Amino acid sequence: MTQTPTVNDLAWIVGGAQGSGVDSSATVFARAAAYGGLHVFGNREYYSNIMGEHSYFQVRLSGHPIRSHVDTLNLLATFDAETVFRHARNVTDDGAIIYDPGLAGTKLDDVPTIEARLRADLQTYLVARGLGFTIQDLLKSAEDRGVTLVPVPYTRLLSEVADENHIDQLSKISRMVNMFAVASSFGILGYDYEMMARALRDVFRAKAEVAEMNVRGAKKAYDLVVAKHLAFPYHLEPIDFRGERRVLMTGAQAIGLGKVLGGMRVQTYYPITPASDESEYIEANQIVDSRAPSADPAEEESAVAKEAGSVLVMQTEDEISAVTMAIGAALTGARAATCTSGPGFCLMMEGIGWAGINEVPLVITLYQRAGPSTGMPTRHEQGDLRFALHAGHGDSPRILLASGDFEEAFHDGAKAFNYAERYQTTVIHLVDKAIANSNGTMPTFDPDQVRIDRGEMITDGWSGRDPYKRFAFTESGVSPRAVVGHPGTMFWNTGDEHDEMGHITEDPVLRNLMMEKREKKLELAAREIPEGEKVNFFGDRTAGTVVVSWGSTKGAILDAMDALHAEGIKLGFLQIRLVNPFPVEAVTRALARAKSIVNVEMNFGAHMGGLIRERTGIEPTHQVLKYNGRPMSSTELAAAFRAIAKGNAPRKQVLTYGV
Amino acid sequence: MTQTPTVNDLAWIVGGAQGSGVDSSATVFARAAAYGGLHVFGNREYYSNIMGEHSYFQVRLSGHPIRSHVDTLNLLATFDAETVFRHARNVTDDGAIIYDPGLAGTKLDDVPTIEARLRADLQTYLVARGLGFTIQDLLKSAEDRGVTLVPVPYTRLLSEVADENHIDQLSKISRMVNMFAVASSFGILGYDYEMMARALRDVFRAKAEVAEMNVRGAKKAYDLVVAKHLAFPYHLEPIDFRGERRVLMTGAQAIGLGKVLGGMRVQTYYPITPASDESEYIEANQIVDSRAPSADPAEEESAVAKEAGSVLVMQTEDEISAVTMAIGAALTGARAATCTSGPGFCLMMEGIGWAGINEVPLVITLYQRAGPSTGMPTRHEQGDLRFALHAGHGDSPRILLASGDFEEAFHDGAKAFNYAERYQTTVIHLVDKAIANSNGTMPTFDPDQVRIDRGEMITDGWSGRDPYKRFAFTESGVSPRAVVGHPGTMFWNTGDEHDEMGHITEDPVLRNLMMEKREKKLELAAREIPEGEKVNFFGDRTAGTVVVSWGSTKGAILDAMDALHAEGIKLGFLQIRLVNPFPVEAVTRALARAKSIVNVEMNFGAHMGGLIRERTGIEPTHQVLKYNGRPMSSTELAAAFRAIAKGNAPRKQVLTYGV
Amino acid sequence: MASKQVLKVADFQTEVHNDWCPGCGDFGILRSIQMALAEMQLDPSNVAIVSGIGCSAKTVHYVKTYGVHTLHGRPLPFATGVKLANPGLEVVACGGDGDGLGIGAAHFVNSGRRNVDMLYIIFDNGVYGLTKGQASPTLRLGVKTKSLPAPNMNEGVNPLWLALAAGATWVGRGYSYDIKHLVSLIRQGIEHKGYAFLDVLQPCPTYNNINTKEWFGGEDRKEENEGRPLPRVYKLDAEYDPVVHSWEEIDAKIAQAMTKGREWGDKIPIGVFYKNELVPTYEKRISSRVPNYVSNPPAKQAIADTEGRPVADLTKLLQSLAVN
Amino acid sequence: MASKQVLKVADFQTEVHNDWCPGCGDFGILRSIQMALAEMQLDPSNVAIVSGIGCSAKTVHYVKTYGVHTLHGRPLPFATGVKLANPGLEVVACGGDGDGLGIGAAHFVNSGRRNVDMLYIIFDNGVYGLTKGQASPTLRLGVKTKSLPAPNMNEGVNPLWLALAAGATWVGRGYSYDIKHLVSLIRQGIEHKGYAFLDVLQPCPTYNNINTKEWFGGEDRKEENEGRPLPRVYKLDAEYDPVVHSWEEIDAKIAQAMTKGREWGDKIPIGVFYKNELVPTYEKRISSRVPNYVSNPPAKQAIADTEGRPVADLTKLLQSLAVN
Ligand SMILES: Cc1ncc(C[n+]2csc(CCOP(=O)(O)OP(=O)(O)O)c2C)c(N)n1
Ligand SMILES: Cc1ncc(C[n+]2csc(CCOP(=O)(O)OP(=O)(O)O)c2C)c(N)n1
Ligand code: SF4
Ligand code: SF4
Ligand SMILES: [Mg+2]
Ligand SMILES: [Mg+2]
Repeated sequence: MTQTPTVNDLAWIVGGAQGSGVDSSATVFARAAAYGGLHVFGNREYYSNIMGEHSYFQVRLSGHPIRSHVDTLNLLATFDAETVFRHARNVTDDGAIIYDPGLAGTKLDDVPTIEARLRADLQTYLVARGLGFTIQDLLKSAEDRGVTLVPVPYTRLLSEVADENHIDQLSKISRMVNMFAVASSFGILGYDYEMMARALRDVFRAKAEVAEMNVRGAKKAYDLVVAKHLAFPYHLEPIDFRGERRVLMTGAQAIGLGKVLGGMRVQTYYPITPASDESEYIEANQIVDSRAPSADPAEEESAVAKEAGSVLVMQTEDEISAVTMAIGAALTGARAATCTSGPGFCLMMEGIGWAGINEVPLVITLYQRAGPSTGMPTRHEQGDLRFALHAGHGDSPRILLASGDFEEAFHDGAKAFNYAERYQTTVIHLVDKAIANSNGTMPTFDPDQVRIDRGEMITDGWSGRDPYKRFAFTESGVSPRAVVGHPGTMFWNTGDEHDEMGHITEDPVLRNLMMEKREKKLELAAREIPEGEKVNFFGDRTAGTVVVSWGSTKGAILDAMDALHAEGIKLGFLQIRLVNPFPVEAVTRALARAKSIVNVEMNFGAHMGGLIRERTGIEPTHQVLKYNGRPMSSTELAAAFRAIAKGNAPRKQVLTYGV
Repeated sequence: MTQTPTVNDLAWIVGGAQGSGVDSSATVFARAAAYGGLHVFGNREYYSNIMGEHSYFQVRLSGHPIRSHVDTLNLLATFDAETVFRHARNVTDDGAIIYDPGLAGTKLDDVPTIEARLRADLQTYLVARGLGFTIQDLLKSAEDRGVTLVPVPYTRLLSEVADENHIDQLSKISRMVNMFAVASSFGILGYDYEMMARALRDVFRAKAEVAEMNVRGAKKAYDLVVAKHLAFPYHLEPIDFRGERRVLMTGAQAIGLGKVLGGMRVQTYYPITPASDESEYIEANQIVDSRAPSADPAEEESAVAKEAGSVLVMQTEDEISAVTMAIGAALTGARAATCTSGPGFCLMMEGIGWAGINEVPLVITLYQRAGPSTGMPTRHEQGDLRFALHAGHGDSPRILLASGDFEEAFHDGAKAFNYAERYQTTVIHLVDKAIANSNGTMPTFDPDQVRIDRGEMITDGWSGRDPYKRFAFTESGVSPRAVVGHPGTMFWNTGDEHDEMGHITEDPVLRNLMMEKREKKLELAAREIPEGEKVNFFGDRTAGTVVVSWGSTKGAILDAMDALHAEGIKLGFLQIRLVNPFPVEAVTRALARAKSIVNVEMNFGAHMGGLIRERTGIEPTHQVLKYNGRPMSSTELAAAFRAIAKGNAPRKQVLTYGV
Repeated sequence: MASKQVLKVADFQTEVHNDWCPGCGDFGILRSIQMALAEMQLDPSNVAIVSGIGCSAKTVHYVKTYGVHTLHGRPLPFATGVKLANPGLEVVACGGDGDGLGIGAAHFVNSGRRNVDMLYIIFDNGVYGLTKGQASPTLRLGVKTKSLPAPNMNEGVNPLWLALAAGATWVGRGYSYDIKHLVSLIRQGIEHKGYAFLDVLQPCPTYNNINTKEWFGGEDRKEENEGRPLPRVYKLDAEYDPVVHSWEEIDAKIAQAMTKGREWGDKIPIGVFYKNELVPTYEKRISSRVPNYVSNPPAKQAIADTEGRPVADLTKLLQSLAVN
Repeated sequence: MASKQVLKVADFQTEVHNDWCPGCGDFGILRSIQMALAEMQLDPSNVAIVSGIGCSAKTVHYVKTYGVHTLHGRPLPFATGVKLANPGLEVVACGGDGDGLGIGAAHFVNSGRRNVDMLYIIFDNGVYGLTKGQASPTLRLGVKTKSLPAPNMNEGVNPLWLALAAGATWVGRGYSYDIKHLVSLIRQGIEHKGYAFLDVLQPCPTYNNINTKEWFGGEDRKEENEGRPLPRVYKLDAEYDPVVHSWEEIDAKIAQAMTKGREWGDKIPIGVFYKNELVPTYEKRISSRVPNYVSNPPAKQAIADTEGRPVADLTKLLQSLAVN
């Protein structure tokens, strides 16, 4: 079978039991590829479990930037039986499966972590092909389709390593099978082993010895596979990218970096998946280097940069404490945030209302995950838009930002504080599990693009004759803000309606003025925020079909559009970034002329679709929704858009791909 | 000055410091009038304070049913200075003011509880009339307009009472001034004192001696005023209403009665204004009389009615506990509810999500009050519609009911449990401060109109061969429900996504089926619930102008419509009672042909207006909103509607009347 | 379960795949619960286990009784609702130390005040297991488990103390590797008339490498003990009488329990620290207002006749509001 | 306040109309706070009082310092946020007994674990004042105040015990009608290095007719005392040494405080029950991770230069993520 080789375009999956090192193997794989100039996008899936349930990482590599995962894979790297059972059917016919031949006899029923529904499904599949229920049977069905089988004798290799390193028990180094799987992958892909060695040394930075043992050990698997001389159609080739400084990171890291750069100095949190990754990353790096304030490093340093800064990261007793502690900190002038997911956000309602009525600059980074209730804690969803928009009883202002990719997430992380301080209000930064746990390569962030705007802030004492009024009525609705502890600007806060000093009032006239004052700030934000920060438009402005979406679906939509473009299907794509105040004009303009409006969301209720109709009167003609906990792939989206373009799509398409 | 007498149409206000007995005087006044067959509507206003701040009660009396308060009053009954300062200007020119002549010299500045804004406002008023700043001055300005001044020497009367009853200190009976004010009112209105005596005996049921002393004491004030032979144009005359059994009660009582009749046997709560009144009323009557199950009392009693029932009323440590404890109770088959206001509701988000995913019949009675945050805890608003609709992260089903008046509140109180059990879901019953704290006369409720529907419930053991599946997939989405403790129907609950048994799953296919199952129940509800329970339509079906609203604005709207009808202005009024599932068709039908659609709401954000547009695409042409914490009066609404009818109203009118 | 057949431990086991880490202390607690229920021959349909969120909270899915896996920190109010609506049920609440003493501490304190007749078990592992090993409220100041980037910043609370201060009327501590003893404690806790609190020392081998099975077992103290492990955990002996026999004794017995409960380090007592059945249960207190509460509790009341007409008779109430 | 002028009590008073009931015990506490601040000559701009919700929580509006009137049950986390972001401030948290021990009990417990250097005062009146007299968590079982329809169903908690169990390093109790003593307690609480908890017995004449000023003052015990009132409240004397002088003493001092703290009825002690400055404050603990935390705390850090460019330098972090 001769095939045209596919260079630098690969979907790879590594899987295994939770706690067995799947993550680090994917990181080594991704980094090694990235060192070679390849663009990387990784999507991580795992159960709400500490050890034993199945987790996997899809890593896509490409010669040009990619932003999403796909439904099929070309190379499946496994070292346990479950991974074979779960993923083998999705390997492309021209793909390959790396596996442990020792597991060939493992039966479906030997794997207790496979759900009854999936078990039945696999049985049906195997029965239809006249096969039994073992790994061997499933691999045979793959081989029949043309899939290359790559047995790697993990145990033998482990023994060799153990012998060479004088290790008495194989179990002590059993995690090395991960690296065998990665090395085998690179072997089959014809990729330079040196890149992997470098990645190993980087990932095991803290333990040089372990790194070296892995470098030597994995090489065995690499060599073994290379020696097979497989005619595998997928190849990886290094690309020269010296012109660009590039990083590989997760979304959670990108947001954390944005927040710290943006001046956040207090972050409170209560552990919750997938939000705590961010806090833990920040805590691990809580000492903040300070630069000379001048751009020219040769210039003398000013006092400002003399001292290192720091972020106080507080693990609290619950999310009520997290949000109220952050508000307390914000009252003193520190840029403060908290970071959570749905269940924790549920406990922040009163805090949000209090911050709203007291005009406190509070930032909440909300990592959406599959609800309702505990739902699927480690799975993806964008199901909290409406809840965040209407969070808390009564009417209080808030700004909602939604980031579509790592870079936006980084910049929004910083920008959220500018909005919060300029408009003295709560900013909810909507991100999600997919963005948090995915990783990818990107040009390194340019800190110089970030500016800090603290709004109207009193920093040099109070010389006014009248006493300072924290909630003074002004044209814009914004009152000059002093902070707790500032000399002479004493003020009061209360969750009750209050007068300009901050004391309780129930006066009906003052009440109206205060309600209107608070809301005016949002009107100001709507006027001031540039359209480019409210929405993005991609693709064809004149296209009859316009896709509209928000948040992390962006990558898959763009990749799908690229794919369809090649087929001659042209689409426009309106990405809504500022969810509140809602960009009525920009959205109306972008959608008014479209014949088909395709609302794409990772939730059941089509939240944004409803909001668009509520605010503009425009009703999307098509819904493309997904709510099974797995992010949308570009494959699925391309199919859905294609159907719409061809005119044979129902009004509502529910995407269901998921492993 | 000869005036045409106004018979049985009066707006009366009694005011005084919190804790000084304003409530009981209003109750005596209202009951006494009601005994005479007059229709009553009372609106209560008070500060978030225990003693000293101003509170007042407007009581309207009429020969035909009335449902709202008005902006002016005809008779002001005062016994302190503040009440005069606050209300004198609103007395109609043909009205009267009862006051303590001993307070005539009291200056505005002597009353510390009057807000700076109001003080300034009063000063301007008085200065413009060339007057000083005392009670005397303000009374003079009233007298100049034609208002009758009725000085009642409270202290002298008190002394007489003290003497006659051998009481050593006036302070021991100082509260009797309340009854002087009421008696004086009846004196001036020419109403039979016997009615008042009866009301006094009723209100002080528990203390016969106090009652009699009050009966005798108040008579003095009555006689004193009668002896003045004032030519007052307002008169009250008893009406024969023997044909109808009538009650006088507050909304909180009506709801409590509805819930108990509807079978509620557990109510949890944490104290909060204005919700706790209901719980306290139920607790005070927690033993539930049981009737013979047959309608014919002569028939033999069945076992069912042998034993008295009871409601377990639990004061919890917070609202998280309140909602979760109610859910726990509901799991065992008891009809269970909790009852709260905004801040407490904020703490129920996770509970709502959990009940949603576990399909627990949970009822929450949400007494809205002015937000955001602590806001104005004792003031009115309908500001939680959107929050309740989207409460909790992710998408979970819920039913939202909104009651427009006492009778609906009673029936909805019972019906909420039917919906909750039939659709196995959370029902949020939206009521508010205005409905809770207002009182009125109404035909007594007919318990026979209430039916209990427990939905599909397994009550007689499990004989199925397969194990019982709590979340079995069915056509309708409803799974037959067993309760914790039922023999042989063991099941599991979890906030996680689950399989049919209730065990955790992350399977993408099951997940979708479960999401769809839960939502199907709402679709079922939308189909099954009769249109008459979804919306009401009042007035002219062909009117060009249709008012749309929900909740307690109903009374004022209907009263305003009556007033405008007399002027030849005809309106239609669509009252939305089922907020979710939203009655798309009924609303569309009612609004589609209207030229003007007037959205009336007691909130800042026009919640229902937005929802209508989101769900039907129809945008209200006019907004009539109010958010100063005081319910809408029929006076204001009539003015707003009149302006719209005349074509000279802005798109948005904000009502601002408030004392 | 009308039949009188003898129930075995297996009758309290579900088929659900257990996904705790190998060696997790939770297994011992689960097993002990199942054994205690079997030993007591409780009708599985009449038992409800109510848990919070965490590794520990998954317990309910492995026990074949009614199982209610609730929200993080909320097992107590859920369980209270179940029990008070149907006081005929045996109710056991359980969850993690983070669940019960961090986010759920307000319910912990206020459940003591109520004294509802049920047992609450905390799986005390010093960490937030399911969120990957952050410090829990029982981890002591300065301790650095392998899951922490730096030593713990907060002081630990003593669950026994807190339970005593809150008013729990039965306070015990068990160890997840002493199953026989633990079964007995669970049984006693269930049988106690009132609110029983049981703290169970539960090693989490994955994240807590300080308070391990080996540490509790004193594997590191062989030198002191002629080469044999010198367990830190020891049982309260017969001399320790936890029972409050009269009202006068309360102060002394609480003080005794507090002092005993403070022991830690080389000597960690397990057993029953305090037991007081003089305090009326919440069920009793309700009965003083509603005499037939226990015989006709909320969950058991008929609320409608066969035609769906409400059974409640509002006549008297409406009468009191009538104006004619 | 750069000037060195002497501050008087009046300098800590606002013009806001006070709307507590006549005779409310809150007045004494308010006054004592103002007097303590004046006595200590604290710069009003450098003080923040943080309260929850309730009658008591209105206090902040009457004191002329920064005043933060927060949410029901949440003064502690708000105050912690204020203090830790700017450790140079003097922070006093306050609120009702319902606020702190009911809805807020989880923060009560976990604040003990942190030992942040601030004072928390509970206005302990046995009722939920502002919602009209329901039983609060300190009201004892079976007590029927005039505001209750029936005797209290829940047992009361002892705030001192709970504070000790939670880890508070300074625990005191005052009485709102002994202002001089209360001023001294407040001052000591503020000066204590660590988390100080002060329970103040506060009569609520409107709703609590049991624990009244007269009752605390022993007006009903004249017979026992030759016709003169025999106060129930008495001060701990010099013999009672609450201070933990060495680590070894901790157990004994806590036990002593617990025992003393249980006295109630005819003898109700007020004063300092426990004081331990050996436990490092949270600020110290942070400093062990962030050496310049106190000198350059979050609220004081410059985050941007004059052109608005961030001061933070991410170079090293980005370097560690770089792939070239
Ligand atoms: C409101 C809320 N916040 C956070 C979480 C995330 N969460 C899940 S388990 C857990 C900690 C569990 O620790 P613990 O209670 O000690 O139980 P363990 O896993 O150790 O048994 C947390 C914080 C949640 N589920 N809900
Ligand atoms: C979440 C929430 N629930 C309920 C309330 C209503 N509420 C206001 S004050 C109060 C009780 C106050 O009692 P306490 O804390 O003892 O203070 P006190 O009035 O006695 O000083 C309650 C329950 C609220 N504000 N917020
Ligand atoms: S993380 Fe710890 S507590 Fe959780 S299952 Fe694993 S060993 Fe047990
Ligand atoms: S209700 Fe009680 S606590 Fe509140 S102000 Fe009045 S007396 Fe004070
Ligand atoms: Mg734990
Ligand atoms: Mg109180």
